[in-house]
Amino acid sequence: MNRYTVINPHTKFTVINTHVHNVDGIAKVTGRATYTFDVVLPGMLYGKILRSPHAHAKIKSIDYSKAMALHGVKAVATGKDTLGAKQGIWRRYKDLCDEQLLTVDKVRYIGEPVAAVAAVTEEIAEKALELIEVDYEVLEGVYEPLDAIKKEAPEIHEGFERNINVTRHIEWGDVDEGFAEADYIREDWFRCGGQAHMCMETRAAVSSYTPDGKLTIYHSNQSPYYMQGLMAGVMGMREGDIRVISPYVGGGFGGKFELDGAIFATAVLSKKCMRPVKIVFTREEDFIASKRRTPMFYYSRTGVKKDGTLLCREAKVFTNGGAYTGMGATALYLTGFFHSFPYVWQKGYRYDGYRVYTNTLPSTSMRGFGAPQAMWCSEQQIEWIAADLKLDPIEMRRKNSHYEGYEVPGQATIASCGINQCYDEIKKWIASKGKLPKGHAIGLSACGFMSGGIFNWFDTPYSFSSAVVTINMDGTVELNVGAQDIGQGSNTTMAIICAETLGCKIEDVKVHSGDTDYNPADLGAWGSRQTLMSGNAVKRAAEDAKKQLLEFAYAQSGLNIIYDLDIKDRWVHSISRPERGSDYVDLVRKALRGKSGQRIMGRGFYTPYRKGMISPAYSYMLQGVEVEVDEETGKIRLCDSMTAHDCGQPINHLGLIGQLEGAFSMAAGYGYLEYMPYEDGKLMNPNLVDYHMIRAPEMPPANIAEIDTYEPEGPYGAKEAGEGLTNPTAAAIGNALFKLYGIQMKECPIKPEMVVNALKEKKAKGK
Amino acid sequence: MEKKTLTLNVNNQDYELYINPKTLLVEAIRDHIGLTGTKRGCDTVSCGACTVVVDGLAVKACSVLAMQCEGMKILTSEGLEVNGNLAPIQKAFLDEGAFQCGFCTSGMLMSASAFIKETKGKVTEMQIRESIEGNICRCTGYNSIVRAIDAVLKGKYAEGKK
Amino acid sequence: MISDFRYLKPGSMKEALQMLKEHEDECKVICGGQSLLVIMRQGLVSPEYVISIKQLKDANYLKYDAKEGLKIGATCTHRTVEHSTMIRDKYPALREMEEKLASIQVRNWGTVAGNLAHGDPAGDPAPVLIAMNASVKLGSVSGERVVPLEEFYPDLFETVMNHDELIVEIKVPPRPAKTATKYQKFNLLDSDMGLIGVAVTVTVDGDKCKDARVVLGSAAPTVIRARAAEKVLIGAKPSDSVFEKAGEAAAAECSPVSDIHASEEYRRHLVKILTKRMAKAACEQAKISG
Amino acid sequence: MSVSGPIICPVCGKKAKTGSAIDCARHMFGTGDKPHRQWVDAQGLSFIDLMIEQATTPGNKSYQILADVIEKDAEKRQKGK
Repeated sequence: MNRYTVINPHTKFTVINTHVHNVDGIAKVTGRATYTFDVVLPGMLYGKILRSPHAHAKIKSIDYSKAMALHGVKAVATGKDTLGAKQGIWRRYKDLCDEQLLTVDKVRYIGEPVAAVAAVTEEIAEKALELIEVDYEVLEGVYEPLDAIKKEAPEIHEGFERNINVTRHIEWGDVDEGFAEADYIREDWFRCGGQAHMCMETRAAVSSYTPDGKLTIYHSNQSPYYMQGLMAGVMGMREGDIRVISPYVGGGFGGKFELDGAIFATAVLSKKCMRPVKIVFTREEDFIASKRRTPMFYYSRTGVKKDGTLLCREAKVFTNGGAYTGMGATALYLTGFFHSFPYVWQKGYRYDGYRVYTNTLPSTSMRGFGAPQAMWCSEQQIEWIAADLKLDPIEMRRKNSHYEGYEVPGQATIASCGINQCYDEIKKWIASKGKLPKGHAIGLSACGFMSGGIFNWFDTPYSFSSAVVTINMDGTVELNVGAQDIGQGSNTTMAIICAETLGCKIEDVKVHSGDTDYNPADLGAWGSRQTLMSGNAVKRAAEDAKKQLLEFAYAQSGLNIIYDLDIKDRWVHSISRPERGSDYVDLVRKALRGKSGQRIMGRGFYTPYRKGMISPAYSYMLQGVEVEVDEETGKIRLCDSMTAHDCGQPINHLGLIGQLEGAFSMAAGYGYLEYMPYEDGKLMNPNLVDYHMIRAPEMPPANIAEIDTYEPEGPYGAKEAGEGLTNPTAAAIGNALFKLYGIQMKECPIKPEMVVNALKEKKAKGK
Repeated sequence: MEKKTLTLNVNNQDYELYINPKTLLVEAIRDHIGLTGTKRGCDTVSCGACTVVVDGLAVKACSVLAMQCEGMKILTSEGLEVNGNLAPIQKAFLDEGAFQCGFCTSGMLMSASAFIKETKGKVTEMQIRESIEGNICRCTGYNSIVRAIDAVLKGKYAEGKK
Repeated sequence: MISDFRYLKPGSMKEALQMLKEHEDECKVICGGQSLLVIMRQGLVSPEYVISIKQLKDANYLKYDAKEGLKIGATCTHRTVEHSTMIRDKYPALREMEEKLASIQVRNWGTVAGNLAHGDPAGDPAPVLIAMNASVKLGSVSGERVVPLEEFYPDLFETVMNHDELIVEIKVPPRPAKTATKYQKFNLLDSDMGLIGVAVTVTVDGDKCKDARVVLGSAAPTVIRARAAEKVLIGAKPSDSVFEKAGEAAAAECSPVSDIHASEEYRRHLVKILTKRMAKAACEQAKISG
Repeated sequence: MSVSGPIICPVCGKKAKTGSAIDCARHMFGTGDKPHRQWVDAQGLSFIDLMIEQATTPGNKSYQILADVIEKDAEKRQKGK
């Protein structure tokens, strides 16, 4: 079913990388886990949102008197009832804070919130929506970036000429000189589609505003701290007066760390009627009015030597930003940066990215954060170049790949890199498969990814990650973290790091997360940052607590100063004489007494310094996907896959495997199944009948060879895993088709019809 | 609107309900009885998050009228464990890490346990995959779930063992 | 949001038909409701009365005898058909179709009759049953009538049923000697409805194709027979070129639509390929069948 | 004649990389904020059009056009001193 092998594993650990159950497991397999979706508060009302039927329109007037008059309706809110604050997660840059979650005078996409109702039942709220009269002045809409930049295109946001929202420029070396020296230059245009996050739990929030001016919010999100900060802005409140509780979260994938209509509307409504209000998006609302992976148009031009040495690349990208910025500005930068990955460009690299507003669903971050699009284009082009030059695609990649100690000029330093071994592992796997059946081929794709972002567009005054470790008299541990578990297993990972560091058992550790009142600020779960950043904070907090414990151990041990003590698996012992020692719980009691009853408390913080512009560390991977194609119908089937993956030191064994398999399924969907077609700004498949996602029968084995490297910046040498693997798969599928028939797929996802047409085209050319 | 009284047997417990006849089984279980383990992920009978077992058959509780289940035995994820002891499939889910966000897990468990119950003799991996075909999981990529079901079918959690 | 309705629970089919007569236009019959509840939720239908026949055990049967063939009762679920050994032996194509119909949960609760009554041209049972020359017995207080399934669908999501009628039974004649049916749908996901579905029944006589029925799903507003393709096959000596021609004929005579999933042109292409493949598969099966 | 010494950005005074005019042009596109756009437009060019040209056609034409303008402007200002 699946093979998981670890290359050069480290064995010095007692908890790390052992078979530890997910700490939330019991709750999740017994139906006990309660999500925002399940929250019910006394006196709670149910909210519904009225959404724009127009892609682009001015709101002349809204009359909700009839709705208010409906029995059971307690409050109605429109943009006029709000501060009308334009918000965005790029708090540092006012230009990019462009979204009012309840629009005041203009709608820019179909599904944008126009008004919200709170009533005693969901059904009444829904009836009330029909009674709200909105007078629109419909404006001309524009839906594709290449149309939106035309002179005659309608202006979506005032003052944004040609609807250009953000531009990004990345450059190092001398690209032009590179092209002058190149033996071979290849240029291609690509197109990458959008993709829905499709969290199983749709956007949901329960807000309770109380007369003391405090606001408590249950919300399904990836970063309670961000929500607290952003809500303070749009509600005109102090962060400290807002408590955000994120209970179990039903998935995020990059779509839940911005404010959404649910959290804002419930807060506004609750403040109006002083009662808790709950809004849960329907699946259709989640499709048309959340956000999505950014669709992109890619131009990539690459210059090489005939021996396959990569000299230079120039990329120009237009992204369909949709109606608002969201995290799109970051995706725009990262796609440009990762389009250079994982290769060394001898002469230089240049990227110009343009994010264009359109009257469609806002685009934002989604697992991979711009990199899947970048790799879809880059890794296919690399494959084609290797074929054009008759070179072995693996060896050509290998000779150009990043290496330990390489510095991406002005961008990043690579402190650990296991990609070289990845090539070996995939070669072994290909060899082990022998001759493939007719209609089968293996496609390859390499890439790398970041371990958390260094950029602080959110402008937080706090350190990026914080943790508090408190030891009770019986040796149990309260671990308070701002890190958010959205299913990826961060609670478990943090518990493991804490137990390993402190020397207690995993079951001694209770993880407290997802509540801004009780946990320290942390930027939360995005950009694969938590294992490295929150992990470092937890490690330091545990070390701090452990140091305080050991002070007492030393004091009572009377050991010669040259001997050192440690705690492992609840055993306090001399490192040179492990058999000599005492019980950890006993030590905790004594230490407590010694501190006149104060509990031992350790604090840890982490913010990356001197680590370049992007990220403190980078993971690397090479993936092979065996694809079967029905030549007559163009239907694609994934038969098998192998990923050689370098995530530094694995921490959470089960979690890691789950993340890699899960990323594969999502990435494969992006490659050949998941598309979001728009007609005049209307999403044509906002439901799970017409939006296709991989299901169990379509999922191939996702074999993994984990290359253990040591990342000096990561806790115990750990770095990113699980998000980066969303990057290679689409290109690998494309490359399999290329290998099979020599057809070059330039648009993803690859529909069977596109395969059939490409084959027809090829035959036509052949004649 | 005329309400109806209905006796619903969930996890071997009779519940007297007084409901609007349009109430869906999932609504009866979650909103009226208060067992929130069963989730809802769509309105199109697609995602399977609401899967429960009715008279031994896995069904999607979002596309069944509660009224139609009078006199039937309904099993939800809360009913899998027997006084504190997890069912084999629950243990297997823990061992294989066959869940991440956990939102699809209750439905997934019900499809799996119905399949395990009705399965006699050997099954192929594809049969296991088809047994959870009606359940979407966005997190795991399914393979860990398939491994968990396989482990139970292979008797890894049978009485006496483990 | 489903709008309010009165829930009626007849104790027998007879009582059900009386209720149906009484409320004719403002009522809907529900059994599995796997399609009905979805369209009710979308507000496409909002009946005042809903008559549930789920509990009618006497209508939940699956019978076969050599003379009359197969009888599927009104409340018989997909899963019952799928699991029946009799079906496996006598009508293997039915079982193969059922195994690929949506998901286990849907097959556990949904019924074959309900699927036919829904009238979705993308439904799986209709093409196969039409290829098997099946008919439906429609019941009402004023009696019963039998309609060949291929005449059951006048238009998209429409049937020839009167408002006081419902499908009480599906009748499939015994499989003639040297006859086989094959069905395949093309979809992106295993559990999906087909972008195109093709069912072909072939009767062989020596090395000739004696009779053939080619039925296309979601290739037109309703499930249709591809008569031109049938002409190509009937009387011909089965060969790849014959199958190819049959495919081309079917592709020419169907009228599929373009949508977000596939263009009209691609759907025609699929009709061609699937017809070719199913005709071939059916011929081979027929040759070796009793 | 040409400019002596590195060229600094006429808008924000930043010295881009090598201090060549072309690097300054890239810096302007890269920054792309209002002041930089306005300066380019004030030179009788259209920042947006150059940018679109740059992004939709291979090569480096727009950078070069802007670089020449920057060069001339720098010369003017040096003469001015």
